[in-house]
Amino acid sequence: MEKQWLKSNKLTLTFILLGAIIFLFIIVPLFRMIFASDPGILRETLFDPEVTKAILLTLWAALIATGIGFVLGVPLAYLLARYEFRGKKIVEGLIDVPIVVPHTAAGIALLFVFGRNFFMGSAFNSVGIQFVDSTAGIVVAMLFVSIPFLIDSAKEGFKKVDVRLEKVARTLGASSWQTFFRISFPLAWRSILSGNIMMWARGISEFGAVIILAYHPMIAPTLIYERFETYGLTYSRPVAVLLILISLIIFVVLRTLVQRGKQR
Amino acid sequence: MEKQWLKSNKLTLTFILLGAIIFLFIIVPLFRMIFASDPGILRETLFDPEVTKAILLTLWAALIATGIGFVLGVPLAYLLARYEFRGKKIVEGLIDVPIVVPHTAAGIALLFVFGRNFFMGSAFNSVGIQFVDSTAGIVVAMLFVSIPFLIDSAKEGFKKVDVRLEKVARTLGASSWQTFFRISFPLAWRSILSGNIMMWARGISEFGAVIILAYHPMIAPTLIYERFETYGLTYSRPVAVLLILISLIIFVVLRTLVQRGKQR
Amino acid sequence: MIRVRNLWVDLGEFVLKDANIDINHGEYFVILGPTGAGKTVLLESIAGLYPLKEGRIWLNDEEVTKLEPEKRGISIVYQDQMLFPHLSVKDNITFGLRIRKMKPAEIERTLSWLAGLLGIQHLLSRKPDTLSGGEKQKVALARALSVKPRLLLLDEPLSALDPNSREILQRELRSIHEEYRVTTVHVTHDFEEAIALADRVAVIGDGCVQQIGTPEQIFRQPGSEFVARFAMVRNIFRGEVVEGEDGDARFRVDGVNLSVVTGHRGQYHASLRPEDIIVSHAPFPSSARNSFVGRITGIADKGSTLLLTVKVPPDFVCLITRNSFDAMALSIGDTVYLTFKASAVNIF
Amino acid sequence: MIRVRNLWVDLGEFVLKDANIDINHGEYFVILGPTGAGKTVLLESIAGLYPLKEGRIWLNDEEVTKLEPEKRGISIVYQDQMLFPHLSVKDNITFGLRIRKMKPAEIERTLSWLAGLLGIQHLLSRKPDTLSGGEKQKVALARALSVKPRLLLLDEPLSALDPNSREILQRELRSIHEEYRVTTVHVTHDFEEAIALADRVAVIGDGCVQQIGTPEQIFRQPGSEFVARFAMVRNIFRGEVVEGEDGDARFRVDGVNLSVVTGHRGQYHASLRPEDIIVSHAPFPSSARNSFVGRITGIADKGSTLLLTVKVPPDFVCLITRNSFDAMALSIGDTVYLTFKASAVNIF
Repeated sequence: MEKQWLKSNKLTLTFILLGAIIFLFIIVPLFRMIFASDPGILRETLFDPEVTKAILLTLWAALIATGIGFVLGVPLAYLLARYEFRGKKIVEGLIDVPIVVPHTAAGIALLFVFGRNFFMGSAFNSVGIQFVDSTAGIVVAMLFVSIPFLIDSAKEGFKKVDVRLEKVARTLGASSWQTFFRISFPLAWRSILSGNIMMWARGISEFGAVIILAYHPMIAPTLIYERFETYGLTYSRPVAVLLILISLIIFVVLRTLVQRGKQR
Repeated sequence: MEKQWLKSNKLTLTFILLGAIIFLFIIVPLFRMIFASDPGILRETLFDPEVTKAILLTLWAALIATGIGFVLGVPLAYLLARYEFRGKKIVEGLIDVPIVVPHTAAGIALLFVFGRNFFMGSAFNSVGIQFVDSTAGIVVAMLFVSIPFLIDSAKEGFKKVDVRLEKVARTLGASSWQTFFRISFPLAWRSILSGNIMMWARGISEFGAVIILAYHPMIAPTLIYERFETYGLTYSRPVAVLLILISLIIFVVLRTLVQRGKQR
Repeated sequence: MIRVRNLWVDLGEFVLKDANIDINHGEYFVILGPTGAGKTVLLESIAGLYPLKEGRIWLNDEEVTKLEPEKRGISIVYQDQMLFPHLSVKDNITFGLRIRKMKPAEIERTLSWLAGLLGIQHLLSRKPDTLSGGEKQKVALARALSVKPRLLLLDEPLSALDPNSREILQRELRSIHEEYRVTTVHVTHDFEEAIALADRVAVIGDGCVQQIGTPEQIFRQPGSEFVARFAMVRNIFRGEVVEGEDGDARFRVDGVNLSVVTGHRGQYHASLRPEDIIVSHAPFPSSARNSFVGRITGIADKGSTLLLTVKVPPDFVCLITRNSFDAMALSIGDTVYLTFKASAVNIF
Repeated sequence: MIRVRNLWVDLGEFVLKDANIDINHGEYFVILGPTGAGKTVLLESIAGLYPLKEGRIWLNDEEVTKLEPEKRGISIVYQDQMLFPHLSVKDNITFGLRIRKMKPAEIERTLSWLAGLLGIQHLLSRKPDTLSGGEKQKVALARALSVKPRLLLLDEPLSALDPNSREILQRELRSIHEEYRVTTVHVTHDFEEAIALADRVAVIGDGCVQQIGTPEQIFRQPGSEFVARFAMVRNIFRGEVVEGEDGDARFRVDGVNLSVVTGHRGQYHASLRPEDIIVSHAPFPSSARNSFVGRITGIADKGSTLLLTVKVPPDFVCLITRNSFDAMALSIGDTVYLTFKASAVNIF
């Protein structure tokens, strides 16, 4: 309430106008495409086995990436929220790098490390996991581009948990593990969940890094690209609409639910 | 300093181990590829006119997108930081949607709206601007996928400026415009600048949305993809390394400078 | 002169209802209320920084209810100063003058006057985050005075300071006001601060104005239980005023009759300040009409003074100095005599 | 018994140096210091929640310097309570018991004992964010006591409360301590709070322990200017102790000789509490050895009491009650006599 102090003066009106332009620029393409779609064709597309397979693969691969990110990213987020050390800013900067590394270049870098003939690729290959043109490759690409969102969100969540709550728990007899699982984690849970949702959605969105590692099996963004290249806009549109709807549902709906819960 | 209270117990060690895995997963591919590069080939690649042209186009298009984002996004960020209104959470959610919309699907949506035969595309076409296979198309695609980063960062910046500083300025005789330009904007400047850097870097990284709208003129991520498809990993690598270096410099170096300045 | 009429301010969580306040030209007016009573919002409403739900405000006979804040000529100083962190002390103080595009020479003159007045000449080139709390508050005050406001609003200006700076700045506020007579509205939750500074005090609480009066009136004649509690009147009784045999009023509580001076009869409250009760080992002859014997049931040490709880049957809280306490060698269980004047009892 | 030896705590911005403190079993020990003097860090260091730079800590003859906090048996209560927001009041209080895997029946017994002791039975199923400040602090106290700590640390437990709740909880703290004698270390910046609660007080400031003693000693015989200022001794003089003609000591300041009781000679400070000075219109015969005449130059109204500044030549600040002030009809410029005992002057 405190925030609503400005009267609707010229500044506010100008800003509303400018802000509306960029807001419309974001939502009009998405909603116009969704609402211009023929529901019949959409339904048909949904039952196209190639489409179904691609979408399920996308959701599944992104979910695995999110799971791996959760197990490895949450501990890192906790450390970054609680400790100060030399070079922390640099570590934090590097963690955000995947957001801004050009996607195809990221794909090349991952291929270079995880490809059959290289380094870790050959190590994994010896235990039967290979990354080129496989689901594992898709997961790795998705994990790489989407992990910063989970780490950043979980870190903010842990930062909001007063360290003195943990201190009190310790004095009451809780070990550092008990303190983490009974106090820190439950209290940061909503931020961690938001981060997971964001990470999952971001994984689904990836294209550039994935096609370098694995054009096949085909994920939905690749399928859209292939249909666009082969048949043109009209045939790629229904798949795009479906995928946008799925992203919107995962992102806006789940996130809104999480935030609504936050306000009790 | 306050944060360093935990002793190095088992929890911390376990978390450091888990965190290190994901951290290495992020940085090893990037640095290994950079350090494995032959500097001679890199230099040669840098003077390849096709590469130079693509990189400059990428930087330039992302810069224009950032400029447009700055003019339109900062006012929106200010409004979101200062006002409460019904559905604000939904607006904020929608602004973040471009981060998670699958890139190729975003490209299809933008093509649908900005293509010659559609809606806004034809309007712009009548004044001589067209988006398909043009720099304008690249800018639009980059703007779409990168604007949320600027808005979110600027919003956080404005939120940190105590609204009472603006109130004091008003009582001292400053109009709402003077207050914005003399108080709010300068005080949020570092966050806005970080947002701009992030937006620029994210623009440079885009591939999926751009190739749908404009395969040509070719931006660097597209060039990497084309060389990969045509000649394989070895020939695409030097371009990828160059682009990663540029992203790293823009992102890590500029961001570190901004943050160092913040600590006076 | 400031007139505030029928002010309703909606704070989301609660509403400040129907506030009416008149402040005289040149007056030092203190608004006293507990934390969270909407005092800041009241000030911001007067300054045009907070949307009114209802009500009208006049400043020197001009209605300013709908005027933009920058056109009201009302300055505000916040508890946490709100100095512009990116500007030097000098630029903070001259902000309002530069906005007005005043001539540099004139700006310099005003600046050196203010710096001299508040003794902050040596701070002018510093950045706000290098100043102590007291220094910051002086700069904020200088900045507020720089534009020669018609009304100066002070929002808990002393609360965030340590006791030493607080005393110094309190004296400073008083002497600046005596010299320049800027109409001032000072908001605080500190009763002593109000007493020390105010020409008049308004007590607000529970979302409304409880009482307006001189510090003396608030102190001696609280008009409600809320005000009495706030003024640390520790003896508040609920009882009945009846006619005594001599025709004078008696206040009856717990079977004890206090002589009081009032025209009221019926159910009322009585308040009695702890320092108005004289404690002695034996009854002594005096003009004071009330004298009771009781037993000490509690002693609370306040440093220079102590509070005794004496059970008569109603519990009386009495303040005595440490010297008297030591001299009388009092301890719990002792029997003592309480003596106080009929006029010391306030009926409301 | 707690022994703290040579404690150095590094706070980044400053260092608490070489602190030595002994606290007796069952004692209520108050650490008094200005905000930001490192009081919280000192407590957290004792509880093992903050890394020591140097120093050793013993608890009942067991050295705990390197012990994990969960194994020390030390509870802490913070100013802002730090109740676990996701747990009910009941689950907050029983957290430590459930961690210990205590039997449900025993947990219930402890819970109902604590709820009864603090009068919070009606709050048990509520969530912390629905409680008032005073209620929260009681719950935090119950949670800290639930594990039967060997040492209870209270970090400004009353500072965030409104005056009413503060008085109530202060009484509660005192009575719980009297009943159960849990060794308690209570940190505060409030001098009155320290006096009211402490068995002994340690004053810390400028990064070191300034003085340790009973409240009476801190109050009457401050050992440094820092402590004297903190105890609101308003008369602090720097001067010379010389031999008088009668062989007794005199303290010479601004050409005035005060009779004092001390074996010291040379440059010293003298402190004199404002309430120890008797103000009168005329000199009067008494055993007090110091009597001076001066002019009133300042009057500060504190409500029940007033502070007079009297220029002798050195300025004396004297405390008088409002009753005396009214009776004597004093005003600025009046000539008054000041009388005080030689033993009231503290030399350090």
